[in-house]
Amino acid sequence: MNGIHDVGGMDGFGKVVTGEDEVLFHEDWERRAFGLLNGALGQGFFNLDEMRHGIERMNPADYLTSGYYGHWTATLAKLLVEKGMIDESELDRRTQAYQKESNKEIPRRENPELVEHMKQVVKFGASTVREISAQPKFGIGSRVKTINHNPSGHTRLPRYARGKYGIINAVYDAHVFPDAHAHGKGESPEYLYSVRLTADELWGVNGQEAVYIDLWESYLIPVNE
Amino acid sequence: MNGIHDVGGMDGFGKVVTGEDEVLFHEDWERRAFGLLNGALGQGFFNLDEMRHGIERMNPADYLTSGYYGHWTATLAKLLVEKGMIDESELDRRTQAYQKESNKEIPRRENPELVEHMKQVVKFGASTVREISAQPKFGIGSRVKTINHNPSGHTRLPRYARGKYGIINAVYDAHVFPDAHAHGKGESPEYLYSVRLTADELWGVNGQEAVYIDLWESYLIPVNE
Amino acid sequence: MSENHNHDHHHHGHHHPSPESYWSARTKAVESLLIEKGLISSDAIESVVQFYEKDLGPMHGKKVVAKAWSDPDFKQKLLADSETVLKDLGYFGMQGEHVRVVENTEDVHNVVCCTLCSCYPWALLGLPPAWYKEPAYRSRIVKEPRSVLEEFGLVLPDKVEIRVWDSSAEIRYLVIPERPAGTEGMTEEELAELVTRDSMIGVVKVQPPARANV
Amino acid sequence: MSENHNHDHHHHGHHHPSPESYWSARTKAVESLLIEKGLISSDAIESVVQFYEKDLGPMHGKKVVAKAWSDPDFKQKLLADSETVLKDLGYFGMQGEHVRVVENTEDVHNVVCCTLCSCYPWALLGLPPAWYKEPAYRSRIVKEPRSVLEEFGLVLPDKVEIRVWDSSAEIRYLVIPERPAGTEGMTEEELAELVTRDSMIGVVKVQPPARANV
Repeated sequence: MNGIHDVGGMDGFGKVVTGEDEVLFHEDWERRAFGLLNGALGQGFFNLDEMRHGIERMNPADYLTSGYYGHWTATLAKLLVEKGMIDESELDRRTQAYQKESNKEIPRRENPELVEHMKQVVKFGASTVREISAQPKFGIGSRVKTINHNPSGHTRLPRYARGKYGIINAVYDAHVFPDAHAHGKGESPEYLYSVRLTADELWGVNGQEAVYIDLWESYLIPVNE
Repeated sequence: MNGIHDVGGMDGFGKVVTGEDEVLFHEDWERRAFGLLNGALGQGFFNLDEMRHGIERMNPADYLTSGYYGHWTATLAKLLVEKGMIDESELDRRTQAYQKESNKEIPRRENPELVEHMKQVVKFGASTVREISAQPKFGIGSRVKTINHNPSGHTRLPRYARGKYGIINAVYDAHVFPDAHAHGKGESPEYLYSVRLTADELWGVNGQEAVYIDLWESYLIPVNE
Repeated sequence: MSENHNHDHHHHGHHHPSPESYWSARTKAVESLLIEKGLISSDAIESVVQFYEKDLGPMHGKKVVAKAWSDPDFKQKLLADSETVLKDLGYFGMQGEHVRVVENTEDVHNVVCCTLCSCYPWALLGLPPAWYKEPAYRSRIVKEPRSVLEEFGLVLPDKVEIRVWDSSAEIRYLVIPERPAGTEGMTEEELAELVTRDSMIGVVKVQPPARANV
Repeated sequence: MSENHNHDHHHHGHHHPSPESYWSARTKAVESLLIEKGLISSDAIESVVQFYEKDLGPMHGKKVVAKAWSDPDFKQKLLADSETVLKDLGYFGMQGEHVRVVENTEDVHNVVCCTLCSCYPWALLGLPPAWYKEPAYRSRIVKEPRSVLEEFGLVLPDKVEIRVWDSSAEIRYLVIPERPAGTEGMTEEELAELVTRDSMIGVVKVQPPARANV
């Protein structure tokens, strides 16, 4: 979807602000949001592509004002409701209760097995590489054009990189295809490529700059020279 | 600029909500903002292109949360400060004072001559058509490609319509060129065209839909068939 | 970045700021400073507002549509040179300096928007409705016009071409909707009463008259 | 649309929500419900957090860079097949399953971003800094990388090609910065101390060692 998350090439967000305090979490709830989301992902309540798409579907004003971990809580809540794991009205009531009573305690529960499981998740991650029988359609140096698609669902082809001519920089393995995987349509693995798009092609400016972006095979059209 | 204002083709803003109360102004300050901005435009404190660019330069989160007349007040304040007509710190202090004391009175001043002037402004408007000696470069039916430019300043070529092939639907008069006029670079009038861009070209979908958009000559490149 | 202070934003479905919001206070602050500096007058502000709230009266657009429905010659001239014809009728003014009229038919449906801001033919239709100015309409109407029109209750056959007019310059667009069945013999005044604002933006059709006599 | 209630947004320069914000309460609400339903445990949440806050330790990326600077054979293998080489060293894990290493030279400068979200090589660099996740960096680095790098204090000659790696898939990128002058004869451990996180994202160069002996 052409959501607010797809900010590549936008103007108006001001200068990059650095030199702030570099703590990982500014508030304790951010710390909990980080742990919760990883716990949900690590137990397979939903996958990473669904998680990203949940963020993309936030109201744009909320997206811009809730901060990074606000996004995490938003998608976590949305997906748990959509999967039927928690009830939306119960969640809303509970949210209001915590807003009214900020010292209200969160119940505790221990589960050493889950701790162990999460340690493995963090240690080994989850590869998205899959073996497929097909051969890659493009080789290094191939000229390609990116498709101009505008799906209402999840995609990892950002708006700024659509309908552009580029060159294959690297042929990677076949990876799980997010456009399918975010929508319960299976993994549909496809070859992934690093594609070089010049600043001239992207922005109409001359300059010694290029973007290298990772694109799945079905985002690419062969170009006959 | 590729600002938050350039929403054409974005997803995520939800359904169009109609059937609300249809009053022109929901709050009295919106009424005042409307009168103030028109009074400033009508007296030539700044022009309409500067006004639009002032809105575009709002912080994106502010843009999405301040409402239509919030945009008007934002650009009015920004431009008056930039033109040196009011002092920013004085304005900030005054804003805080009205936030603290909502019943604080606004001073009154009458000026029947200005009332009369504004009546003329509203009645006759301000044409942007200018006579130029050049002939239009394109005729009805000409095939054109829109340029892919990404200026940091004001432009009326939205992102969704860049780098696209289209057909000239109508040749209008020469109009003041916003990309110059918003930046104190004079009126630089150019021929204006209605350009037909099909849904297939814009969004990669088949369908009996097309956008007709008004574009200045320098946004267009001739296409030899 | 002067707006970027710690002020509260209450955002609801429509982002109508609440009474003593930052933007209300900011507007008052600008007004008070301009008044003090002699750069604006209270009565000038009020007269502009009053014009659009009270004096503009019924939409001129309705009369234009009714006349076009009643008089084929007029319609032809109106479509060929909208601006001159409307000026001759006295229908012009701020945000109506340059107007193009387009006609809905069985085969072609026109709908008007402004994706970059909210340009609208004030001189013919008054100030725009809230939805016209919101991102939802502006973002979607150019990309998925058929779905948006369906949300307005207008389901068009697939073969009907939809033309979306994005008012990106100073031309303002007015749609002549299709004349509904059952209006034969009606006067221009009666016809004008049927024409709605939304039908002249192009998001709905004009409904046939209620058949009180049936 | 469940977030779209009347809650206050306080937005500051960096949109860090204030203590008892809607999002804080919402997070607590989710946690409490998941705990009650037995779907998560408090200690599991804490152990994940602790890993990134405390256990991950000094950045593995530094050691990789120092080794690449010290050992040309290693560097060659690392650039040719980053993933295998890093796995052999034990540097992998969540958000580090697939890694490609790219090298800065006199002629080519690499810089990493993720425009669509904030993908980042956690396993090599830990969690990303705040600026990496904010729209300002994500929006601008692909369009005006030279200006963005100048804001980080890095002014590159026009002839230097800038390559911006937009992490749009599950490959994570690590930059080997240029080895600074004056580091001849330093050990891998000493070199690793010079390497900064930002230099491995590619927004700055590694500075030469302070010349304490001069």
